[in-house]
Amino acid sequence: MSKKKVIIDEQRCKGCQICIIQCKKGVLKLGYKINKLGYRYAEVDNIDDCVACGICGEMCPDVVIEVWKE
Amino acid sequence: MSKKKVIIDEQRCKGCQICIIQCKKGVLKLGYKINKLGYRYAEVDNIDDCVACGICGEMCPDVVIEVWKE
Amino acid sequence: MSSKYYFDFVFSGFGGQGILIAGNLLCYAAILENREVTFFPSYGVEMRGGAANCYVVLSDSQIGSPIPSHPMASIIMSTPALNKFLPIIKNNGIVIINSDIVSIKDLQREDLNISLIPANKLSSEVIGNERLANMVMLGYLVAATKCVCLESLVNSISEVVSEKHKKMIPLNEKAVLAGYELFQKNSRG
Amino acid sequence: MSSKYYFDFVFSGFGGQGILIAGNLLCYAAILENREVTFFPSYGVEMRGGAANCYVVLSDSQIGSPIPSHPMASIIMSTPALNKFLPIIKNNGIVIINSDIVSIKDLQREDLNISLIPANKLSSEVIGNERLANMVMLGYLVAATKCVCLESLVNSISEVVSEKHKKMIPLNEKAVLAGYELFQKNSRG
Amino acid sequence: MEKLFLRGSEALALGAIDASVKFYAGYPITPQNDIPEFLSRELPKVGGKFVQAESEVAAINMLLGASACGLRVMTSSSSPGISLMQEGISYLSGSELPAVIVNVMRWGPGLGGIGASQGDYHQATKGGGHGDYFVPVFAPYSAQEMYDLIIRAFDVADKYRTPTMLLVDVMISLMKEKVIRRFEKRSEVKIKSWAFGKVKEGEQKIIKSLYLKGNDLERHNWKLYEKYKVMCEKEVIYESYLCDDAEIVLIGFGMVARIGKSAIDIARERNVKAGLFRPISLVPFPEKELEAISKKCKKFLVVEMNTGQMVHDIQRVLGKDIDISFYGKPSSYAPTPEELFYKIKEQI
Amino acid sequence: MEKLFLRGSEALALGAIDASVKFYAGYPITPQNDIPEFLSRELPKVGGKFVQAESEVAAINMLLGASACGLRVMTSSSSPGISLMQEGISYLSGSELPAVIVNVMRWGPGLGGIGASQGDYHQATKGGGHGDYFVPVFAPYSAQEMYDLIIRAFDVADKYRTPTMLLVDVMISLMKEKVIRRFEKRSEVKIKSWAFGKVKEGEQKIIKSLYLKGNDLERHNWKLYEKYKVMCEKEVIYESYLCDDAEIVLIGFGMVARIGKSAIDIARERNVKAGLFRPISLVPFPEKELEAISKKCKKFLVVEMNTGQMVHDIQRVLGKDIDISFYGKPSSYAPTPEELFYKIKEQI
Amino acid sequence: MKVVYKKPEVLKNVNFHFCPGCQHGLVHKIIAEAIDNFKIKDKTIAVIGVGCGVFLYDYFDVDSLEAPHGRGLAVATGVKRARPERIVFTYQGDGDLASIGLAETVHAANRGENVSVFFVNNTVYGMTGGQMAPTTLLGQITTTSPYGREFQRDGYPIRMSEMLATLEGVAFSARVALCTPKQLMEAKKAVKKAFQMQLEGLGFSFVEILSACPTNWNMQPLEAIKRVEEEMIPFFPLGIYKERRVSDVL
Amino acid sequence: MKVVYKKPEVLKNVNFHFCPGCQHGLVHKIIAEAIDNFKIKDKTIAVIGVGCGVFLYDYFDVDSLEAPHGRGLAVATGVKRARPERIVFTYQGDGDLASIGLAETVHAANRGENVSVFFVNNTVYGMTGGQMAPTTLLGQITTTSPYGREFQRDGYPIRMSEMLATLEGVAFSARVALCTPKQLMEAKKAVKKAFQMQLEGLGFSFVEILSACPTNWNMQPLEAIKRVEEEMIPFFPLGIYKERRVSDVL
Ligand SMILES: Cc1ncc(C[n+]2csc(CCOP(=O)(O)OP(=O)(O)O)c2C)c(N)n1
Ligand SMILES: Cc1ncc(C[n+]2csc(CCOP(=O)(O)OP(=O)(O)O)c2C)c(N)n1
Ligand code: SF4
Ligand code: SF4
Ligand code: SF4
Ligand code: SF4
Ligand code: SF4
Ligand code: SF4
Ligand SMILES: [Mg+2]
Ligand SMILES: [Mg+2]
Repeated sequence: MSKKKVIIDEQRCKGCQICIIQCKKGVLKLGYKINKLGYRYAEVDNIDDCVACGICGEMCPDVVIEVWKE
Repeated sequence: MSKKKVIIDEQRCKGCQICIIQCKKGVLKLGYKINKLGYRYAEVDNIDDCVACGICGEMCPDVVIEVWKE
Repeated sequence: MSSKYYFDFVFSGFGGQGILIAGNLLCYAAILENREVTFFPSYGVEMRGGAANCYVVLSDSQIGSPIPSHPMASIIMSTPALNKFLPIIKNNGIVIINSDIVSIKDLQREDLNISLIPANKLSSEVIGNERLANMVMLGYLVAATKCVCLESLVNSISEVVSEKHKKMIPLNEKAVLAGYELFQKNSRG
Repeated sequence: MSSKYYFDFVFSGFGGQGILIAGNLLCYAAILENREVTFFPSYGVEMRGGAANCYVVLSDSQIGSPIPSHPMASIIMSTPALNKFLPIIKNNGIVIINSDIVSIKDLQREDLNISLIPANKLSSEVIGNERLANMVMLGYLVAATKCVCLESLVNSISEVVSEKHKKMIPLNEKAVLAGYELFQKNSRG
Repeated sequence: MEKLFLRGSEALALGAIDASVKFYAGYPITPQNDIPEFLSRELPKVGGKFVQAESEVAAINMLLGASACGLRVMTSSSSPGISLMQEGISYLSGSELPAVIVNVMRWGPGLGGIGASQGDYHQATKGGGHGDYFVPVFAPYSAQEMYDLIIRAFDVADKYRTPTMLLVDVMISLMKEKVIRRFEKRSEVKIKSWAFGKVKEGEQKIIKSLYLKGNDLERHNWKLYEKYKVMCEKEVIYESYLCDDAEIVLIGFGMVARIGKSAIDIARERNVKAGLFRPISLVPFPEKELEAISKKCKKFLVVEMNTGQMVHDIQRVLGKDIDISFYGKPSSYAPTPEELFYKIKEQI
Repeated sequence: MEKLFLRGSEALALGAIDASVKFYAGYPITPQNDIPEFLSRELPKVGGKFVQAESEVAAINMLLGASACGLRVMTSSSSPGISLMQEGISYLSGSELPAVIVNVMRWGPGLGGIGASQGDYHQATKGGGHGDYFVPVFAPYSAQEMYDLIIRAFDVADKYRTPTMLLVDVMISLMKEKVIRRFEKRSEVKIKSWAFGKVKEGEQKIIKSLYLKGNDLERHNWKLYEKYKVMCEKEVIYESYLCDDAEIVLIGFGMVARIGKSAIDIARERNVKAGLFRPISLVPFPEKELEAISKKCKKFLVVEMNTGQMVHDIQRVLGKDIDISFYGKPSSYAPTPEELFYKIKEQI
Repeated sequence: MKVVYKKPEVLKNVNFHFCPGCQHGLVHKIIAEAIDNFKIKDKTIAVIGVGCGVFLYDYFDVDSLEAPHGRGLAVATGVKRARPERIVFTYQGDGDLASIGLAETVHAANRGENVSVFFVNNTVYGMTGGQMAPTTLLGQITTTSPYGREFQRDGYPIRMSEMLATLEGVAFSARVALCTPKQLMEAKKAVKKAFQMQLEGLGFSFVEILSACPTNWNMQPLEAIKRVEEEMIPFFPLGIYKERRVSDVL
Repeated sequence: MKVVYKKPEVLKNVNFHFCPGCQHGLVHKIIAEAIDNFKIKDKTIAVIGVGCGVFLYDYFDVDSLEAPHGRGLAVATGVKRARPERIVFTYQGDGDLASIGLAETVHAANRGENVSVFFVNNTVYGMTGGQMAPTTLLGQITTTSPYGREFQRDGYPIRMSEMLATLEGVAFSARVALCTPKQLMEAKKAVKKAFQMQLEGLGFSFVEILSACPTNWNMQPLEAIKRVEEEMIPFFPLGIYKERRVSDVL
């Protein structure tokens, strides 16, 4: 079913949560783990709801998200 | 009859002729003598025509004219 | 260095752990005892969120360099800090490590007097959260080095804590004491 | 100064009298004779309409200072110029004064070789107006000092006069010659 | 007298307040921002004016205006900003207007880095601006001296009607130490009769640096030079530490001298007869004092955090019979006391 | 080779054209306006760009941009304008960008006057800007040298990738002399592989002066210093006139040396054994050459049209055993040959 | 699978040094996309002002030149005149472009230098730690306006896009923001337009980008973005203030 | 007898150094009249920019301060903040105020510094011998635009009165000329208004005066004045561009 892919580069995410707030489908969430930069990072919570609109990728100020679809 | 006085400081006049052109009554003219600055200077030609309007004094960029009347 | 009374320290960890506050506090305590002091903070372009460290020198006469090449004692609150500073500590120096944060593999210095302190845990125990781990470490250090007396250290707290956070003073005292007592227990035990 | 061939001059007058052109011309003439030359104009904040003067040095070897302290010869075209430069002319120097312009009271230098030249008048006579009084003066100077030969001086005119004013060349030649001949007449007479 | 625990920069800013500074203009630049930050907070409380200028060029010229009105004025900046002020400093000198300029040096040339450096010695002491003039320059090496010397700088500036500079090592500016606030209750500074008062008094006052008539400017230049000569007699300050019996004397200013002192202590512990000479006033340079030492000691080691600037002055003062070696460290890593001790040992 | 009769300033501007200058930016200031006036007319004819900048600060930064593109670039100004360029000059040095800067000195400090002066020796030679760097400086004393040395300045600037300065006496700039146009048919300058070409070639090129990582900046500073050391070996130029048997040597640069030569001639005529030493490159300073002379001659008279600047370098180089006297004339009235001769006689 | 969103080509594969939520990153990215779009990577020269954007050369694979603080447009003038065939842009903060560099900015604009300018307005001096900028809002507390910016003492926040639009030499002047996808799309269009203008030789093109500086505003990233929307945009209205068309210059 | 016209009191009894027909003299005179009018001779401090007006202190009997070229408004800021009770004016040429000093000018205006500015626009650098100024007209030949000013290369003549009028801090901005008695009367009014604004504490007041420079235009005085009327005024329209009223700030 899931024909979309949202790839977040965990080691580069700075946990600003902009992608999370911008995803109107609630696909993303802030995880609890800490990356090597010292930040909690964004994770895909629930890819099924994703419509591959690409907005998360567009809005990420650190340009660490890729969005793919079939 | 002449109740007006136009006093031009000859030694300071630079002969630019602005007063001459501005006097609509043709009262002033450029003389032939040379002052110590090395310029031919403006002179009162014909005070009777003067209406003591003060314009020559106002327009002289070197502020070397005084105008008086009764 | 020719003076009778002379101590130098490096405190190091992450920004936000209160490294600089601990350094300041120690300076104030020494000032209360009429010592000469210098406090030198780390600095650089990229300070935010990065490493924080400071050098403290206490002496009874004018201090030359504020940056000891080989500090006599150290508080270490992060793994990078351990890697950076362990090699330069003076022979037989004192190193106090927050073992709740620092991952310790191979310390490689046999000569040092190293104490591993669960400072976060201790902080939680006495004040209910981990925020004063720095104070615990400082209490331990003062006990271990006797560079200032406990009373001065406690008195210095009110110098550093601003009016606004006055209610934090007793908590800070508790944390310092906890560290101080831990050392005494350790050395007794 | 140790060279066989050496001359220095000051030319002075009002702006607009062609003082600088005369200086330049003399330099060109000397260059045609393969001499070293320097030409140094007056300058200052208030140049417009004010005094103009220039120093010219001619030599057969490299020239040191372009500003002779005591010029050997001089062309004087205004009263202020006379007052300023007469005192500094070298002993027994040559001074050529345009007597049509300069008011001469007391020259106060007995040693000098002074010529009073009615240059304006001469200019009017040979070219119909007073504008080339400077050339008359220059012709006289060259005759009096023999610093360059007449031919070079005449040839230099075409170097200085621009293409546009080419038709002025013969007039300039005439004026120069008039001055030159006046000297010869004077010295003969 | 209040005893405080302050960063060097805070001590300096507080000293300025105690010196009755009444006007500050400056432009942000690392690593001296805590000075304007302190003064933007504190100056209004004492009736002073703080202006964040649009640039360093504007800042130094705002000082020129406020100084002409008789106020005690100051600015602070760091190397590139100081370069931009050179025209203004030359004008202040030429117009004989007092002002205090603080340079917390960064590491050049160009944008360089913000690390510790002493790369601006030449600029500060030889006049980075055009024309003949000297700016008195002081180099503090402790928080206490940051406080004391800025006050002295204001006094010297007023006394000689000249811009005056504090040349500060960034490490001195960052370091916290005890500071005795000696001059908290200083009486107000004297009214300057040459300055513009609240109204025009008597004759028209003209403050300018343009001299066109005759030899006025030559006279003016010699006047500035004479002021400098008087400073050379009266304003020299220096520190000499264990030089009396020294076989080698280390020379450094600011942070280097501070570290050098520790190096001398190490040396003495190991029975190496080393001493330290520290110019505190870089202009006027303590020439006679240094010469006096060279009567006894024939070996000198000059250390600077640059590729060699003050060493030129020392060569000039000491001449060729003296053995002068140079250790340069144009590096944000200050030399350590041990490092300097080894350099000392190498020389003897 | 064309033989011309030119003002110094024209000779300089023509030299720049013959050196293939392709970009000029500058801001008007007396007494150097004839240089931009010449170039605004002539540069477009040879495919060069002339920009009248909004200020000297803008001008020097326009040079920075155009130099990064590999063009030969220059500016000219006079003392206060040069002060405003100090930040930019420091950046050019730090970024290793060639550029030629002409300073036709006026008479400072401040607005000062437009009279002849040599008041900017310190600024030019000690780096008016911040940080460790040296700018090669040449001081012409004839129209021919204005032509020759500007060409040399462009070559040196390119060779060492450094800003380079011509320090010009206003009298040299105004004086007309014969000039041989030696380099009219010069072949085009070499393409600079480090510069931005018509498109990006290979690797990205980054031109900057900011070095933050580790000790990069220290290395960079030493690299700049090493370039300076090479210049000291290879780029020194000077003139020595009748020094061999001299009992006293007059030292001066630019106009002073020119007049000094006449003074020496007077002296020799009167059997006074005087010589002249003239540094042509002020940076690098002809240290060894001067020292060599001091092996024989023990008396020196330094003459400057300022209150004493180059004399510091001479004291440094010659040391204390040498008798160095100074005659300063910070005056738009240049000393006369006779005056200098009397000064010489006073000393012997 | 097909890519929906991906990092632009011209950006290198390295971390930005920016603080979390700092919008400098987004500005970088939309400039990078425009360069990709016009395929001008090898023609472009970046002139970088001193400010938090100073490391742009670490991120963009284009020839780059560091300008002294404030002098970006003087430097860019030198570059563009020397290499008219190359595409030149400056990247400058509000302190850089509107305070110390104001004369260079206005004069380059007035000369109609054919370069593109990206102006990051975050109402503070970011790099130096949050001092008052020429664009700091009235009442805003910064480290050098500890009692809040006050008109009488500190002046009025300066509106560059409007001011420059009044100059003859300016071909394009626009203000954009990056808080919402819609704003982002407008911003992208403006940035492209700026390059387009330069490619067509129409003159000076200027894009002001309102940007969050969470660190110096002492805010969390999301709060900071809210501040851009609620406080900055009302004072600095978005929109195109000037747009020259080819036909205007024919 | 009664005097109809006489030199203002504050002017000293010395010759101006200006060239014949130079309108700097007229500008001096109308400023002097305004000082007489408000009886503020002893309160006034003149800050003088470098240009042909630099000797103003030789003519005006007021306390005077020479500013480095272009920095008049930074200097005036220092003066006015130090001595708010005094009346401060700057006297600046177009090179001084609009070229090298542009940043200082715009920022002082933007801060609303309570000073009066008299800006003499003669489309050239007078003092230095007639180089191109920021206000030089298109096509105008100067010593550094020997082929005539060209927009593409040299930029567009800058209109300061209009530009400054857009800034919040500016209380008054006007352009006047001095070619006819009527223009002179308007100019006098504007100059008085500028001082009035300052006396009332309304902020930055600015008067641009179009002025003839016969010498550097290579014209006779009368020709030069004709050029002001025929060439300058059409490009630099006379009028009041901004006027704040007391009620605006209440
Ligand atoms: C001449 C000079 N003055 C000051 C500085 C210090 N400085 C570096 S960046 C900067 C301003 C940064 O603010 P801005 O331009 O708004 O950029 P931001 O960091 O906010 O993006 C300043 C003042 C400098 N490098 N050079
Ligand atoms: C820093 C600096 N650059 C240049 C100059 C030279 N300079 C003196 S006055 C002037 C410009 C004069 O033009 P303007 O301001 O229009 O006044 P005007 O003489 O036309 O009235 C210039 C460039 C200077 N004195 N200082
Ligand atoms: S692509 Fe769109 S829907 Fe999918 S996670 Fe991103 S923002 Fe949400
Ligand atoms: S927007 Fe980017 S940096 Fe921010 S949380 Fe999402 S992935 Fe991380
Ligand atoms: S007062 Fe009027 S009428 Fe009389 S001379 Fe003057 S301008 Fe002419
Ligand atoms: S206007 Fe004045 S200066 Fe000109 S001619 Fe008349 S009196 Fe003389
Ligand atoms: S300080 Fe501000 S502008 Fe700079 S990187 Fe951090 S958030 Fe961005
Ligand atoms: S040069 Fe022009 S502006 Fe200067 S005094 Fe002469 S006419 Fe007036
Ligand atoms: Mg900013
Ligand atoms: Mg003008």
